[in-house]
Amino acid sequence: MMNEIMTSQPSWLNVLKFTGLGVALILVVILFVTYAILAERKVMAFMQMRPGPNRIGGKLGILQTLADVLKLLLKENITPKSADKLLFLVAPVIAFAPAFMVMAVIPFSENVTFANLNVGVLYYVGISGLSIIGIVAAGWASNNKYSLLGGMRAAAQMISYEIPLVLSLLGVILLTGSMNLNDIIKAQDNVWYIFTQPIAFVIFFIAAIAELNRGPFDLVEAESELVGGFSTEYTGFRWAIFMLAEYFYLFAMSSLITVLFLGGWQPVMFLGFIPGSVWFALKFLFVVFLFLWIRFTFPRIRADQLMELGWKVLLPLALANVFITAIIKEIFFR
Amino acid sequence: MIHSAWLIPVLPLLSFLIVILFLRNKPKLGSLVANCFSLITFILATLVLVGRLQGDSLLREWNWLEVGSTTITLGFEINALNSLMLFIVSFVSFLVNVYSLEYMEGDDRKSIFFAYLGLFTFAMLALVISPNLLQTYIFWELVGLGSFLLIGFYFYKDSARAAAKKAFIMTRIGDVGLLIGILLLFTQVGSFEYDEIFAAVRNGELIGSVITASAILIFIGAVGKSGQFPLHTWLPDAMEGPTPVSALIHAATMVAAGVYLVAATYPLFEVSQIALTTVAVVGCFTAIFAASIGLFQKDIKRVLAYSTVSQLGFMMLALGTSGYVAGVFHLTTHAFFKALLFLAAGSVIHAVHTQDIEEMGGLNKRMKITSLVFLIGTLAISGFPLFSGFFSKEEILISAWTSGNEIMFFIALFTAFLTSLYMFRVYFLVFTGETSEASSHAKESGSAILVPMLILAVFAVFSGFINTHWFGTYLSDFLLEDAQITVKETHAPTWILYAATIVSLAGIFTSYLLFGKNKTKFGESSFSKSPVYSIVYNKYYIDEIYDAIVVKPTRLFAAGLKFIEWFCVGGIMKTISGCIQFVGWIGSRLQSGKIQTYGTIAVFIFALFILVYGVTNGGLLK
Amino acid sequence: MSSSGIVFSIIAICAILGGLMMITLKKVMHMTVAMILTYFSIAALYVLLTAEFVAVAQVLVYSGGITILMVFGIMLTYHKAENRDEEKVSSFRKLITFLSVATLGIVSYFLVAPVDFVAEEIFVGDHTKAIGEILYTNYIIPFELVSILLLVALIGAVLLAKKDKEEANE
Amino acid sequence: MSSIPASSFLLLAIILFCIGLYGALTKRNTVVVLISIELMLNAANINLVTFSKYGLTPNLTGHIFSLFVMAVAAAEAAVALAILIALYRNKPTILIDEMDDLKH
Repeated sequence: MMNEIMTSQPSWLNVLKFTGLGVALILVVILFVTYAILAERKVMAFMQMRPGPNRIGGKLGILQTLADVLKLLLKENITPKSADKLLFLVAPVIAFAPAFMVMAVIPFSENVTFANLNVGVLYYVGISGLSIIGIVAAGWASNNKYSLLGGMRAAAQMISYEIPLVLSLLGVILLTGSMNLNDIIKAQDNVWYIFTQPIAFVIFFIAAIAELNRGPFDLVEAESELVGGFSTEYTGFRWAIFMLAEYFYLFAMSSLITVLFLGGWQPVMFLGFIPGSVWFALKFLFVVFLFLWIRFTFPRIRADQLMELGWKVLLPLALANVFITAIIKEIFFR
Repeated sequence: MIHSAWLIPVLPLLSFLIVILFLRNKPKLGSLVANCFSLITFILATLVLVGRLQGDSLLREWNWLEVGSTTITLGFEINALNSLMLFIVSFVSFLVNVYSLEYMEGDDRKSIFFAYLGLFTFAMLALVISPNLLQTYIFWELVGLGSFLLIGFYFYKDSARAAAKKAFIMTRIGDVGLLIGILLLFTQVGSFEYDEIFAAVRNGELIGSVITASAILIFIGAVGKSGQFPLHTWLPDAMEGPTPVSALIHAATMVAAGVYLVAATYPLFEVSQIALTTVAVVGCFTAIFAASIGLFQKDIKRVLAYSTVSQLGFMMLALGTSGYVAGVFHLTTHAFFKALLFLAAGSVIHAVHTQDIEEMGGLNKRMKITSLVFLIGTLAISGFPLFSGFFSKEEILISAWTSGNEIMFFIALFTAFLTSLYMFRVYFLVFTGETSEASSHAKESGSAILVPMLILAVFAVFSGFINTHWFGTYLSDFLLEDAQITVKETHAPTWILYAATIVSLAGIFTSYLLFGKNKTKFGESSFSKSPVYSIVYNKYYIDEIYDAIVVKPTRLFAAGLKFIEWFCVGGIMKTISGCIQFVGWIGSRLQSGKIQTYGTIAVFIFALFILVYGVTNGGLLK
Repeated sequence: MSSSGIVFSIIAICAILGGLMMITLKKVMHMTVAMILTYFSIAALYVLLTAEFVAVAQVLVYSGGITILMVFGIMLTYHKAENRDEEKVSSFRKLITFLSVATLGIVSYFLVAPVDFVAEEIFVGDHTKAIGEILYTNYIIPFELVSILLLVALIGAVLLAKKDKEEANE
Repeated sequence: MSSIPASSFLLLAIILFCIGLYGALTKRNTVVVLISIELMLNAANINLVTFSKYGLTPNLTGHIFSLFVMAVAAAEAAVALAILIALYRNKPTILIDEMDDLKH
């Protein structure tokens, strides 16, 4: 689709067409976010043997999130007096924009890929790294020590875990011989990479949790330590945008894991008659459930443990995985 | 013994080094050590004199420097004049050392004083035995240094400092003449050796004018050191030093050095009649001139100082009128009685704590021995018959007469009258009459002061008999043994002897009338208001004249030069350095250590370059 | 003008805007954030030049890595009085610098303006693969050297920024 | 895509380079100076990449070079900041014109 924009003549029709496509995608993702939040609360409730939200929209609380969003929209936007006003305003945008940008490279089905980039994987990693700046800027602009600490922790954590994340990806890329996500999916015709690259999957999954700042790695907004982390001073819709970015990333990361390790839209064995997008959705939902499951199962870890895990366990493991994969490829897939 | 004569100057040097290095803060030990060395020196000098009396002269030399074909030597020489001088110097020096034991008692820097005495003695002794002019000059300057240190011993007194500087500078003027003379001789003869120079003179290798010039130049050096007329002003001022120093300087060493130098280079003078006449005229004028000043001075030491100048004039007169023996003879006798007088005066000052003779009086009751020895000294210097001064002065008068210059003879005769007049003035004012207030608490000095004076008194009385027409001319024979001069046999008329005696007695008598009987005190008499008195009392305003014609113009000239240097040379320099400083200032401003400044400059200049390139031949607008 | 021309214009304006904001803004943090815009625009420019790998590397290194590093630097050396880029720099020097830089720019413009090379499709297919192949064949030694350089820089930076033992004990 | 002339890219590079140069010479905060220097490097990179597409012999070398430049820039930034922090500990200033202790 990207190439189409570049090569076509500029016209209002094209502008409308591509804008419409973008809006459609964002609507889908927002729908997901809405129900992901509900799902999170429901799953948490089930795991904790309680009903969860059940008042609005029937027993299932279907309209709960909508009500929450409405509440956030109506709330006053407070800007702290000593805050750096410009940055305070811009920070949520900086944090949010990359979260949507990364969606562009994800192939949701055989046909639906917004940008079929040769360096798709790297694009995802690079762009997602940008939102750290938004978080740090938010922490800085709030002029609040908890916010600042939260921002610094976020930056440190994300930089630390980006390295094992990318290194674990290398195994997959090595086996595929391409960084194009479509190529990677096609390479999983027979066997998913979760089977050929189990170590990479485990590392990637753990690093992904850390990148998403979800439990048990949610030190960035650890309420008991930092009140609310970088978003302490944010209220109303600005705060909502941070939440939105977080869930966007959950969406994107789940999609990426689906693509990288679970074969993306590839059907399971003989069930090829079911459309690829459905397969993608199923696998994707499973991954999301995994994230929720882990969040409610494990306790939060300490900051030093976090760093040690990242640098002393995941990084060497990922490196070893790259070596082993390279050797295996050299021997068996020559 | 005569072969180890070089030890004589070395011993005082050792004394100086030991005392100044190790015994600085031990006055007792230091002074004792210095005295021991002094005694040994004296004994050695006596032995050398005895050895010389029994044997021959000795000249020992070692090569020091070889410059091209010229060899400069170091060594020592013992001849009649040298050995006599060695004896006199070491003898007086020893007595002064002993005397100072008591005189300097209680001074914080007693050790240093003795060390300086050692240095001074060393320089003088070494000067005396030098066989060549260069060595002489070296020690000549060392003598100057020694005198500078001793005169300025009480350096905390402004006047002492000034006197020390004055002595140093005035003698330096003479020394320049001496140096030029030595160099002149060296260029002509090619050697510093006395013997070679004299040989050259004898053989007629030198033209007359060179001899005259070098002789007069050497004489200028002697004028400076011996305080002859134009350069005499430092000598009375040098009285600022401790009294024993005055005795040493004025009797035996420093001032004698000038006379000694002329005597040592006498063959040179002898050839040139002009030089001889110069010496005689200067000496004669100095004698009468200083005597007239001495007549009116109030300070006992100053009177003695002017008498020294006057007596030195006598010696020069003698030398200038071919009275070689007479000059050296008077130098010898003078050394004894003048040392005696100074020591006695020191004893008096020690007792009454003033130097003004008009405040003293009647001391002969309180200080019998001092009074006696002072009288002996006064008689000796006045030429009282049978005292040492009588014989030596008579010799001088004879030589003045025989040289055929009657004016000088009569001036000398009158000076002899003046000498006895003012010397007895001192004696009468200080020792006779009623006891003045200042003298009332005076006490006789201790034995360390008295013994040297008594010894000197003996010499003052009897030293004249070594050269008399009655008993024998021992000194004359001894000196002429190896003095390379021609002796003119002359017959002096006998009336000179009577004239001298009469003049001396007349002086004493006049003095008695004026001062012994009437106690005339110039400072209180109506005479003090007359211009004559004030002119003479103020030493003919010589110092003031010097100040006016030398010091002030020099200062003015220097101020002019300073002005030129400051505004012209300095201005140019300031301008140049200012320009450079300005450039440097800009440079240092650019070197601020700030990288951005450097970057800005670099970019700015690069932009200039690229702009010029682009606009000119880069074809920017093509 | 083609659509790519419009895209280029937008990107160029964004890049220059980011740079100008970097120069004119007062707070260091704002400048840093403004630079992200420029870095990102440049990455987009690389995409326009069909250099996707370089573009992604640009985002990864500059927007992600170096900017975060700078933000850390600002935070660690945070000093209230120095948060602002004070006006102590003399306006004379600013003027001189501006004139010099402008001269350089203008002259360079005249040098660059006549350049009219034609774009060629230099490589059909996967750029990334080709870059990798060239890196590991022609440029293997520089590549290894760069890896050593990065290692040295890493260790050096850690050593430099680390507190001395005595210092830490105090 | 070929409709964009090469000079446009080069001009953009010039403008960015000039902005970076101006910033490097007039900004007092060391961090900003570093950022400006990075901007200058970026401008150079634009040229490299441009000439690997346009030019007499276009090839991938430009890409490779720009990648090396990035690596070096990253190393430079890391070391520079480490130096800055070490300096800041000794002398609490990050103004570049106060870091002139080597002046004399």
